[in-house]
Amino acid sequence: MSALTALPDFFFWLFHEGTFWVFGIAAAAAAVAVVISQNVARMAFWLIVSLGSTAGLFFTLDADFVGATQLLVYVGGTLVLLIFGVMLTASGPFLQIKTSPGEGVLAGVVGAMLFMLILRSACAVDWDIVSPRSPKGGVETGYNPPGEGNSTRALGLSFLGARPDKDLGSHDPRLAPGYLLPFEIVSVHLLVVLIGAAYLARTKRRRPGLPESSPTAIS
Amino acid sequence: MNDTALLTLIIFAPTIGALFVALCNPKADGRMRAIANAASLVSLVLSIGAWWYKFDSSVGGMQMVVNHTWIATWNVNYQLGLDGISLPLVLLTCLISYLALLASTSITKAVKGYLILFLLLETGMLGVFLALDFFLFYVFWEVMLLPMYFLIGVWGGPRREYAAIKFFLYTLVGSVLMLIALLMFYFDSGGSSFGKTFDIVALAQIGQGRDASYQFTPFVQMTAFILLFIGFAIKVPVFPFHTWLPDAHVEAPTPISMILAGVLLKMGGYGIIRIAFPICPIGAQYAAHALVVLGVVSILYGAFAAMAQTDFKRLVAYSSVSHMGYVLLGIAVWKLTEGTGETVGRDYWQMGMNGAMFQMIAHGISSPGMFFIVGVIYERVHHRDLNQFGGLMGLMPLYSGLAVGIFFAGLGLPGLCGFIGEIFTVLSTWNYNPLYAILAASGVILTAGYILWTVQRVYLGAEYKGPHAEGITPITDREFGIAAVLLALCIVLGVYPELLFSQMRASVDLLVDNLANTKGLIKAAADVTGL
Amino acid sequence: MPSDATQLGQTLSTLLTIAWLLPLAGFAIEIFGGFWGTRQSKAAAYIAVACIGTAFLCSVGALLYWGDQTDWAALQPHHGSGHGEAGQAEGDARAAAEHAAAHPSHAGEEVDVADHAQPVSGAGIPAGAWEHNLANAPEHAAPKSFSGTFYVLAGFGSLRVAIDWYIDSLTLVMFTMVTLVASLIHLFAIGYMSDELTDDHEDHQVQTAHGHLHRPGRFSRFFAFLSLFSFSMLGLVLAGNVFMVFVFWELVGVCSYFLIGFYVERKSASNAANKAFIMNRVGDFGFLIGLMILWTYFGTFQFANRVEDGVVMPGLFDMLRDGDGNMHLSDSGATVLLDDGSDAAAGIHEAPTIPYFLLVAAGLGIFAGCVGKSAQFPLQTWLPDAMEGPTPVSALVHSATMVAAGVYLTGRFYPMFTPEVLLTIAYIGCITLFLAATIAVVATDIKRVLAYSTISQLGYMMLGLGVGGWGAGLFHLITHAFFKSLMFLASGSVIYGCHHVQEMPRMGGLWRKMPITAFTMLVGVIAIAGLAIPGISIFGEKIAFSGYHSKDAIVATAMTFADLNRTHFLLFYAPLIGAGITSFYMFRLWFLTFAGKPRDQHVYDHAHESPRVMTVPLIVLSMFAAFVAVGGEEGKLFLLLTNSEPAGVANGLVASSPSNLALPSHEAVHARHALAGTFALVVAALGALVACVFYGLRLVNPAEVQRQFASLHTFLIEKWWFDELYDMMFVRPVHVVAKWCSACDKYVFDGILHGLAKGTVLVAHWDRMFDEQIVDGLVNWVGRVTYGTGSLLRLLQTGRLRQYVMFIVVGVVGIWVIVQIFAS
Amino acid sequence: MPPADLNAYLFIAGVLFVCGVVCMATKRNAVGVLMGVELVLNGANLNFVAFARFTPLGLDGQVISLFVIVLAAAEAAIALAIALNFYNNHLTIDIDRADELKQ
Repeated sequence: MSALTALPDFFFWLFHEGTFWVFGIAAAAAAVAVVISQNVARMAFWLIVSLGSTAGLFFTLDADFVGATQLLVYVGGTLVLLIFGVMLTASGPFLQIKTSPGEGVLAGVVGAMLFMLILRSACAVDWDIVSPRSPKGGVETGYNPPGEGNSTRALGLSFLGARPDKDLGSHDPRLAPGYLLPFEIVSVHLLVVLIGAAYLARTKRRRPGLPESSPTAIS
Repeated sequence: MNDTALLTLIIFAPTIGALFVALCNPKADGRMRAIANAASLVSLVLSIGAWWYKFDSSVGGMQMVVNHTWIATWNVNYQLGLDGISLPLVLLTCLISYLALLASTSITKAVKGYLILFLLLETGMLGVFLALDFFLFYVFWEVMLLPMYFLIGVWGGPRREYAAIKFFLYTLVGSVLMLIALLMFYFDSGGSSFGKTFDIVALAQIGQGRDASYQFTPFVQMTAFILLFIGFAIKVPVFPFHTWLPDAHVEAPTPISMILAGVLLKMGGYGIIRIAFPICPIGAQYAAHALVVLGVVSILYGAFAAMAQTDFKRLVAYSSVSHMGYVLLGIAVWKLTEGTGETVGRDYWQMGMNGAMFQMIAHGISSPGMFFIVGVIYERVHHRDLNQFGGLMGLMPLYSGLAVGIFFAGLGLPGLCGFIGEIFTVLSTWNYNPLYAILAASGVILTAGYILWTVQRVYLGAEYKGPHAEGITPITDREFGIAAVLLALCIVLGVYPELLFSQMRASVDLLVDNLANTKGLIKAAADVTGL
Repeated sequence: MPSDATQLGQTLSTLLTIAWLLPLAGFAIEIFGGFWGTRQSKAAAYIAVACIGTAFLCSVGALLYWGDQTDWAALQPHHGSGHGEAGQAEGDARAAAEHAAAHPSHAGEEVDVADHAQPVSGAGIPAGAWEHNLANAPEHAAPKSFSGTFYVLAGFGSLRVAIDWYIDSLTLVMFTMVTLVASLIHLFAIGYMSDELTDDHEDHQVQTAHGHLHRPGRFSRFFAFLSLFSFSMLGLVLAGNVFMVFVFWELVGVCSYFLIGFYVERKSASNAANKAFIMNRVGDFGFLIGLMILWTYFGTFQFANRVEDGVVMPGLFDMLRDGDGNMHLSDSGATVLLDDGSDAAAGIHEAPTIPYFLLVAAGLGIFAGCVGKSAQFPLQTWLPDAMEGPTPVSALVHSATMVAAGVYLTGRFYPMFTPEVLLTIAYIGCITLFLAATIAVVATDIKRVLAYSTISQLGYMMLGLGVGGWGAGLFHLITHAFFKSLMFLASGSVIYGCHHVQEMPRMGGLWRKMPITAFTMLVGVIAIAGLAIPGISIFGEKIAFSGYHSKDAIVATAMTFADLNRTHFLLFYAPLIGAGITSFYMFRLWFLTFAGKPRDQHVYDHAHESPRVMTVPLIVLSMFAAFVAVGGEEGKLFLLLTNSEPAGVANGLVASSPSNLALPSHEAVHARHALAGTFALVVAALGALVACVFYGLRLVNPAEVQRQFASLHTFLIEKWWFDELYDMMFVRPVHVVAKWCSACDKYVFDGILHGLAKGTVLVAHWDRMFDEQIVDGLVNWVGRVTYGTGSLLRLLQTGRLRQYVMFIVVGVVGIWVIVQIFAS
Repeated sequence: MPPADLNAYLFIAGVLFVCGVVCMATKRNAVGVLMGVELVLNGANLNFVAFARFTPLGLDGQVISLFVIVLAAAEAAIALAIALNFYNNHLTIDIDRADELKQ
């Protein structure tokens, strides 16, 4: 293969690898910053950076829908919620509650050990043997057609219970499972959680006429 | 009356009596005693009847054999029978039981329980002597054990629990050994023409090689013999298994001592003659020397130990050890030539065996007499310390006369029964081994020593030295009757022993012949020293 | 004729059986006399006397009948006189000629006596010519002995033990003697025991808390025991086998026990009774060993032959010895061949044999019994103590009859004794007679002197038998029975007259108070001393009392024996010296008691002659003591006795292997007789003279002599220390061993047992501990650990969220590390 | 520079995860802890998506990550509500003070 014909591949590689490293380092560094920061507000900021970078990583992994959801729900929803929480509770001294340096060191050591453990576990596996899939381009045939950002429809179908990505081209008479029911459960769950959150978060007002506790009720 | 009913009734009449006693009001003392006496008397009368009308003394083998299936699966039969060996013992058992029951008037504590246990005990003893099935024998053997335990343990003296437990454990050890041997025989007899059997007669045939298809191997015979012998030796009791006896006797109430000395000890000797020797002749042949030695040691040891006692009852108990040594001695003087295994001097062995049987009966009469004599005085003065008696001859002349008579029977005075048994066994021993004969004969001096010394301390002398002198009253008619019957028997058997010998001679001779003709006697009782 | 013999035997046995059983019947009645009659009743005595008197009549009847039927052949020395009959006068040429004629016929074989009638089958040797071959004997001659069976005790195969009878002239003489002496003593006892005829007898010798002992009299009991004794003694004499001898041997022993211990309240009496019985048992132990040997090798106990189903079963004597009294040794000499009656030559079976040394052992064993019964050395110590019994008992049992039974048995069993045994017997007798005589010299109790004299005289008899004088020994037995019972009764009379004072130093001069007693006693003393008047003894009867004749015979035999066996010279000198001592102490006794001045006035004043019921027996006995042996060895008594002499005794024995001992023949003895008689007489006279010097004339003060030989005196007074020796050697060791045995039981066997029990309990405790500590402990531990862990873990439950996170992480890391460690 | 293969993503995810854990362990502020949780969830999400991309897990990984995102949102809402209530009751946001369950 000549250098010219290999050139687009090179750029593709450069783009792909480049974005990965940019987002990856950003996510990691921001996460470290979250840990290091003492101020809750700054922590929230660095968290946004980290989560956003992760969303970028999702994109590099051809999971554009997930990446989008990450941006929308996490960065757009959850973090806003957190910042609200920070704002509601950050009354002066609570903005910065210092932990003792010993705890920090201990946590660091333990964290390092855990990291070593994770790294060791991940590297111990030869993923090429465990998963006979080429590093790029997904599966060979039928299962997950190559192409970027094409998972939306498949996901949508899977939430409706159909799994063309699995069933098409398969000679297995049994159909692969869909995610209709989990999807519904998650939806309802979300609803309940939100209602619950609203209920919990509201200010308690005690009714004046009622006694603190009824002796008879206790016994 | 057919044999089944007769023998069964002899055995179980006391049990029936016990049932009736059980139905009585516990306060109806007299009635319960009457029932018990009657039941015991029934056995006595029936056994005498069986002897008088049915028993043929010229027949050596089993008579009046009763055989009914009991546990078919294991080939256990309700098998009873009499021969010249068991008949005298059955008669003795009935008689001594009856007399002991008569002597039980002194028992006032929990009479009902006492009588019931007593009658059950009698059933057990009679069953042992009548059973021809080893399993049945074993069952009766155990049946006898438990009432005895309670009779000693509840109605005994101050150390009754100790004595009862000692007795029980000793006997139980013996039973266990016997049980092992029993099972050995049972499973080993599978190859015989009888199949697996508990039949004592059949087992004897197998042991003696008279069964066509199978004979117990020497190993089996020797092992089983040792087990059986220890089991029975405990009962006899043979030195060194004798230490339960003094304690049991001392603590047991008088009637129970009578039973113990008169009948229970005989079961050991009977077992050796009826089971150990006939079924394991080869084992017996190997062990004969040891048995003779044990017999001699028992004689001397018992006599020496008796001499050192200060407790009247304990002395009599040790005298039993000494006297029963003659039984073992007489049984075991089986001399064989080295090499050929031929029995030497079969007549002498016959004499020894007959003498041993006679000695059992003689001791069964004199020894209960002695215990009764002790009991009579114990009831009056409540102690048994030999050094605190004296002068009874003047205070209770009739009693003392009877006592001296019975003690002299124990001493082996000619004209009284003890003499015949002792002298015949001793006479037959020289043929086996002169040394042991001399040692055994030297027992006569020791026996004379301790009996005379006792008589002197208790009956002679100027005055009574102990406590409760006010309690000394002449003996009652009942006591006189019991002692007189025993003394009369002592005299009759002493003067005319043929009366007894004629009944058992055929059976004993048959046994001796069978043993002497046993197949496979290879080793002589060779280590007879000297001559 | 056989039928005559049968009838004779049956008649004799019937008479003697009646004589034998009557006292038993008397006993059966009398024993309950105390319950049936009153204490004052003499009925028991009359019954007893009637019984024994009738027995005496029966015995005399039997003797006379026997003599009549045999034409008194036994008493005619000239009729068929064997050289064994020492009845000839000195220098009787005819006898010598007959001896020469008779001698060649000795070599007869043993004769089957089966054709003698059943049940009477004697040894079958005709009277008067008994040493001759039976085949040559006149057919109608009565057999020498008769035997039969009363009943069988037991039989085992070919073995048989029975109650037999055996009658020969010895039996008859013994029967007559025993019943006569017993009758007289029974009579005497009526008087002597009369103080028992009360409800309240006071025994002065027994002190109780309330003064002297008071008890009911025991008159009838005494006579009951006397009767029982008579029965036993007669049974012993009548016995037809050695087993039966043993039976009655023991029975007389127990009667002796009861009679010695008659005063049961006296400690000394019961001790003496025990001692007598136990010492006798020691002898009987030997007897038993002898029995065992005989039983094992001979297979029979019978003296005489027995015919069963036409087959002769030889008795002991015929098995061992042939008709001439010879044993047949095997070639090596180590075993003796026995004749069991079957034809061994036919090869059916081998004749039985017995090792020679066992025959010796058997003889020694049987003799051991005799030693015990006859109070010979070393078992002599019981007899003096036996004097604790009433004096009639001492007279009857402990001098005249029972103690003589040992001698009787030795005589009866004579054929079974080998020369070695006889030598032993002789030496035992020799030692005994000397030992007892020395003690008698210093004894002061009148009865004890007599007791020691009895022992000494028994020693003489044994010696006589042992040196081969069968007739001499038994002769002395009979004469001694009379004069010794006489002396005992006389001493009893003295004791009775002096109110139970027995110590001679308190007596003296009593002859004035009790002349009959003194006179009769003097007869006895002269008899036992063996005094005679030598001058008038040349032709016919000597002027001598019975003791002279019998002792003379013994000394003569001993002298001849010592001549034949030079090494055993002591067997002659000892009896010779003993005769002097005997004479000395007997006269000492008489002088101390009856002569001189009264030494205790109180005793003397109250002394009185005994009633007639006691003096009459004394007079009768003194007659017998004086004249029973008239004629000496030509006299009727001796001839009667020697009629039963075992074959071969008369010939003596030439020294040969294995024993190398010679026994004197009657002829040799006869040759020495005059010399020996002179010696004995001189010595006895010397003894009497010395006694007279010391005690009669009081020329020498015996107390000074006593002081001079103080240590010797003490030694004799203490009876040679035998009691102490035995106490130390036997009694105490036995008690020590007894204690050991008892302790062994208590500590060793029970110790082991208790150890086992404790071990079991210990194991049980361990088990319990295991259960409680280990099993329960484990459960509890788990619980506790769980709880403890919980408590510990509760400390982790800090409630701090951040720490929980740390724990999770550390936990994950920890698990991973562990997994890695174990996975690798 | 090594190629961006699965291990690279796992490495990043590991960093996020560990940072989240350390964050939870060190922050006394309840909201800070909540942020640590979010980081942890995020690291896990990244793993899922990476596996979806590089292994036969396929679309399932993405679906799970979607669920995680949604649940994380719900969780955050609840957690904030709790934090606020805690704050209301204790007038502090220091979770070290929230130890009533200890006994």
